[in-house]
Amino acid sequence: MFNLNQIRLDFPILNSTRNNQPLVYFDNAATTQKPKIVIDTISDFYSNYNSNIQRGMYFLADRATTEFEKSRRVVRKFLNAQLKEEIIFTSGTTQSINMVAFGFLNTVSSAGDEVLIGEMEHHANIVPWQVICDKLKLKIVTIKCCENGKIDIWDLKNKMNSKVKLLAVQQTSNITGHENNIKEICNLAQKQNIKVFVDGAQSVSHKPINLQDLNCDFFSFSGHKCFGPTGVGVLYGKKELLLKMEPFMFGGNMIDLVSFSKSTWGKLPYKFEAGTVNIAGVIGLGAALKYILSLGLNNIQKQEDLLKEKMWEELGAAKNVVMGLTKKPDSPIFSFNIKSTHSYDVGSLLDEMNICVRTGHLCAQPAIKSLGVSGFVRASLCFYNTEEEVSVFISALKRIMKIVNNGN
Amino acid sequence: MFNLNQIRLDFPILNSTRNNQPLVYFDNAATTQKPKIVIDTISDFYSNYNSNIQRGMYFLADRATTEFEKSRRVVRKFLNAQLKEEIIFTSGTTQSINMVAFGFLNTVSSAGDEVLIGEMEHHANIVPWQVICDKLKLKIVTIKCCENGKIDIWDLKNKMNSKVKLLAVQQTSNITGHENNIKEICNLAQKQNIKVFVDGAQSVSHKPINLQDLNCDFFSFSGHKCFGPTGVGVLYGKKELLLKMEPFMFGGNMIDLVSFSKSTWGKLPYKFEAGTVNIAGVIGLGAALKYILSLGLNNIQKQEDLLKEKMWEELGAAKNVVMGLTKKPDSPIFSFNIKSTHSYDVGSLLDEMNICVRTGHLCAQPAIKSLGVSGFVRASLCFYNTEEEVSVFISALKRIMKIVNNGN
Amino acid sequence: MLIMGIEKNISKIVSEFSFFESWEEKYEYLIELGKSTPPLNKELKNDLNIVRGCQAQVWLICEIKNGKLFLQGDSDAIITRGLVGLLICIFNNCTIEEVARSNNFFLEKIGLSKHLSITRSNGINEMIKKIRLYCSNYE
Amino acid sequence: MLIMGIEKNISKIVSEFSFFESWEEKYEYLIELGKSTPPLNKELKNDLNIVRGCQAQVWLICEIKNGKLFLQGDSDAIITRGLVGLLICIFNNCTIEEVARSNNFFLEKIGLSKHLSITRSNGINEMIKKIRLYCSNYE
Ligand SMILES: Cc1ncc(COP(=O)(O)O)c(C=O)c1O
Ligand SMILES: Cc1ncc(COP(=O)(O)O)c(C=O)c1O
Repeated sequence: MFNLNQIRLDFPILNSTRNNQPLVYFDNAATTQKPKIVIDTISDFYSNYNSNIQRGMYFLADRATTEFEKSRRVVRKFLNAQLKEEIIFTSGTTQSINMVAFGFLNTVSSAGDEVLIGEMEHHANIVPWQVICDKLKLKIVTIKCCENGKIDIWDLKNKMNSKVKLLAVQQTSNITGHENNIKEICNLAQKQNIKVFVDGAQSVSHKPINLQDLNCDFFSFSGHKCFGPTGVGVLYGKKELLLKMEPFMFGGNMIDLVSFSKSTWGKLPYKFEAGTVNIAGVIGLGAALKYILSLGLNNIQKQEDLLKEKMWEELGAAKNVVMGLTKKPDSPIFSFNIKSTHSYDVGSLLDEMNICVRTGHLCAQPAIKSLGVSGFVRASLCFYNTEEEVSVFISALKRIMKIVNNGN
Repeated sequence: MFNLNQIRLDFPILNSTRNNQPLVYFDNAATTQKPKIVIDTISDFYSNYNSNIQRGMYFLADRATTEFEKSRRVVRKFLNAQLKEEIIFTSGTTQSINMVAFGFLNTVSSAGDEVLIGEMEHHANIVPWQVICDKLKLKIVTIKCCENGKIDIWDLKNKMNSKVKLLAVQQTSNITGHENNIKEICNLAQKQNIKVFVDGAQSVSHKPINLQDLNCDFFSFSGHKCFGPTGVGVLYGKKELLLKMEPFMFGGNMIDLVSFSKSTWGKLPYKFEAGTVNIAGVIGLGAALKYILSLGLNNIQKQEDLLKEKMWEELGAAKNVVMGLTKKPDSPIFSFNIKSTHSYDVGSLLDEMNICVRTGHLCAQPAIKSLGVSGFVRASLCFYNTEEEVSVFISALKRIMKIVNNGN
Repeated sequence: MLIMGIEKNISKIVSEFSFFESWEEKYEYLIELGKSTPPLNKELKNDLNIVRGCQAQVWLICEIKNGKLFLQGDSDAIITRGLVGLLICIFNNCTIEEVARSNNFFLEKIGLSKHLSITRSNGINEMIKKIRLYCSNYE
Repeated sequence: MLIMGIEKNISKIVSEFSFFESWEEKYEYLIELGKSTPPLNKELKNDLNIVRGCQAQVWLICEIKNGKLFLQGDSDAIITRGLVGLLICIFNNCTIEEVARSNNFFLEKIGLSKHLSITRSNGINEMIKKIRLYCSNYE
């Protein structure tokens, strides 16, 4: 059973108020709040078994290493990846993408080749590819998105050819909440021997992921966007590709032998985990994913569907609200504007009512441009939000319209 | 006043026991333990003002951003750097070094040039330079260390010439605890227009750092080695060099404008902080440094000197102990072996007595080799260790010698 | 000590703000101020006049006449436009010395610092910095 | 069910360990075992026979004669050498089927798993893996 009131008690911050107004946190696409179990897991690590991992001979190091590697198993299970060593801990989605861009792309491409990128991607899934394509003299080709915000499969098919070596695409958009059909896309790409990198930053908190079913080549997400700590993320890659991929960082732990004449890299996944990684973060991420699994992603989806329906209906019915897209999103992420009002103004005034949303270009300037606006107000919900909060939010928007137009 | 008993209460883990034996934590060079204030600061962030930073318009984002940027000020002050924007948050020393190797070296060198590296460096301060030098066709020249474990200034002088563009050197050795005279080294290097990168991973927890006085070009350290969280570190660079340096990672936050035809980078320091960084880690690091400052680094040094003298004397007096170096270290780090006993055996048996040390190659294979052994037992102490623990440690070593030789 | 123009301007604004009992009233006043601030000509909304570090676009033009500052500005967000109007009320017609030596305390006094100091998203600090820098270059 | 050689060997070791009351005694026994294990010839201590993932160097040689496993091994650390000796006691002269189907429970039974399961530093898991892999390739 999904007891929302009970669940909200798991998140200390959700019960806070400011100026006697309860917090309405609708910025979950930027970062989610953390359940107590995650916070306590981190404190427990630092208080009871903090130590560096993998090289220590002593009890604390053994316990820390064991918990760290348990997290790897949890992530494998959470994503249904095939092998534990296909799970690499990174500092976040951004690092994961940079690792593939700078360590893998050159192993499958040569000057003149092409990389496909969706036109609605987050900056993190654009800029690294731009920089490396510039260096390797590859061409970036953008894939159009349909009016529902998803990759236009026809455009994708048209642009796939033997020069294309990689496609970088998000599973769920941080602007529109729409979900690409990754399985279909991978299927098409594989037929032409195109590798697919999937940016899962916005999907992991909303729906079950089954990598063996999706069959993508790379997948990444950030801990902080799925109820886990900041400074930790995951890169998944198919083993045979990770074996080819060059490390992104060099240093301790990732090496096998070091001498001034030559150094050799260690085994998977350690080859990609140079230096002391975010041990507390990794262990905390394990706790976060276990928490999600304990709630059940199906239950989460059910609750989010309720919120989504209500938001969609009431936002759509509100006068002067202009939605970013005219189709209902797959995940409860809503980008919109209030007519002739800057998103900055809306955000500032919502803040006065203790309502948190994101405003502006949402780290996706090309996407915003392609939608013909200069910015958005984005309300991104998740399972711990309530229908009552949606009502509060809609009333707040109406109040803002009054304030802004009062002087007219 | 430095009340050791009181201070030990600040560190929850120091009061733990296993099999009725108190914990003796002598692996501080690998990672230090955390005071309660650091653990609580992290919990407080997640429980009360967790949010993403720098782009949010709302109260929580403002508070998180403010605390995050306060940490930058604390770091600036802690290092006595000149400018706030010279302080870049990274995931740790390893990343900091990789950033300079891959983003800066190419701006001051061309094929045929040379990079100088001390022969006793940690892998993190060797391998990144190796990889980039290989790419840029630069030559790595190693600087000998004296029998006191420090850079041999004569050898350094001999090897400095107009082809040399950069010198990478540690302040304090993680093996011998010896400290290089960074000020003198920088002075020599600057005369020949050689940039100096200083690996401060082992020095920041032991002594005051004054970057404006040392006058090095780059400096880095890890949070987890100075009582702060894992997954966070610092890169300092002189502003004019950071302006030239290329970003290491690309994505959100670090950009100014993004379009598919061209993207431009943001201002310092944000240009080097791509994506969502370890917000909790940075705020926790601020708390750790403030804690150190509140104890006073001079007081810390005094207490560590006591421990150092006792260890040096008693280890030296113990039969069958072979020290890594014959000179007393600057910081309380001791690498040694027990005659005809493998470091692995010593570490295993110490663990049975709840004593934590590191054994093996200590992430510095070339250094170990240069000292003519295959590995070491390393006991690295810090201010919260006690003279009693030193006695316990020495007795434990004697017990081990008995166990190992009993069968003879 | 002489009461300078800038202090007079500030105390006038402070007293106006002191009448407001709710945040709505403050914002309504700011928005009013924004609406009554004369817009900039399109060609003046250029990269030279833009103030960086604001989520909304802000343009600000400083001029010195007879040792005194004259400000014009605009923004595409109405609250920011109100802030521009506020700065005009405070700084316009003040001597460059006064401006260069002014501080940001007035934001606190009118109870706006809390609402408006949002790091990096809101450009009011950047605007004031630009104004002060401009004046100190003339000092 | 037939009691197999491997189980007999394990219960013999388990009963020996059950006499020890302190960790010192266990280690003294292991060290004893290490010292009595015949050393490998220098030329056999090569990269082919090395077991990866141990902090101490470990070499292990598996041979099959008449469907039965024969083990030799060595290490530069005496405790690890004792572990090699232990594995020889347990696996030597056992059929490849037995070995391939064996598990690691015996470590727990002799109270060593706690002391010896240190991740990645200690190669006992790697050693057993190597032995089992070798045998299953022959099955
Ligand atoms: C779709 C998408 N990709 C990538 C990212 C970057 O994630 P991070 O900042 O955690 O590296 C984000 C988050 O902002 C995102 O929404
Ligand atoms: C001298 C020295 N440099 C660099 C490092 C690497 O630090 P980190 O693993 O935190 O990146 C260490 C720590 O092991 C060290 O001792």
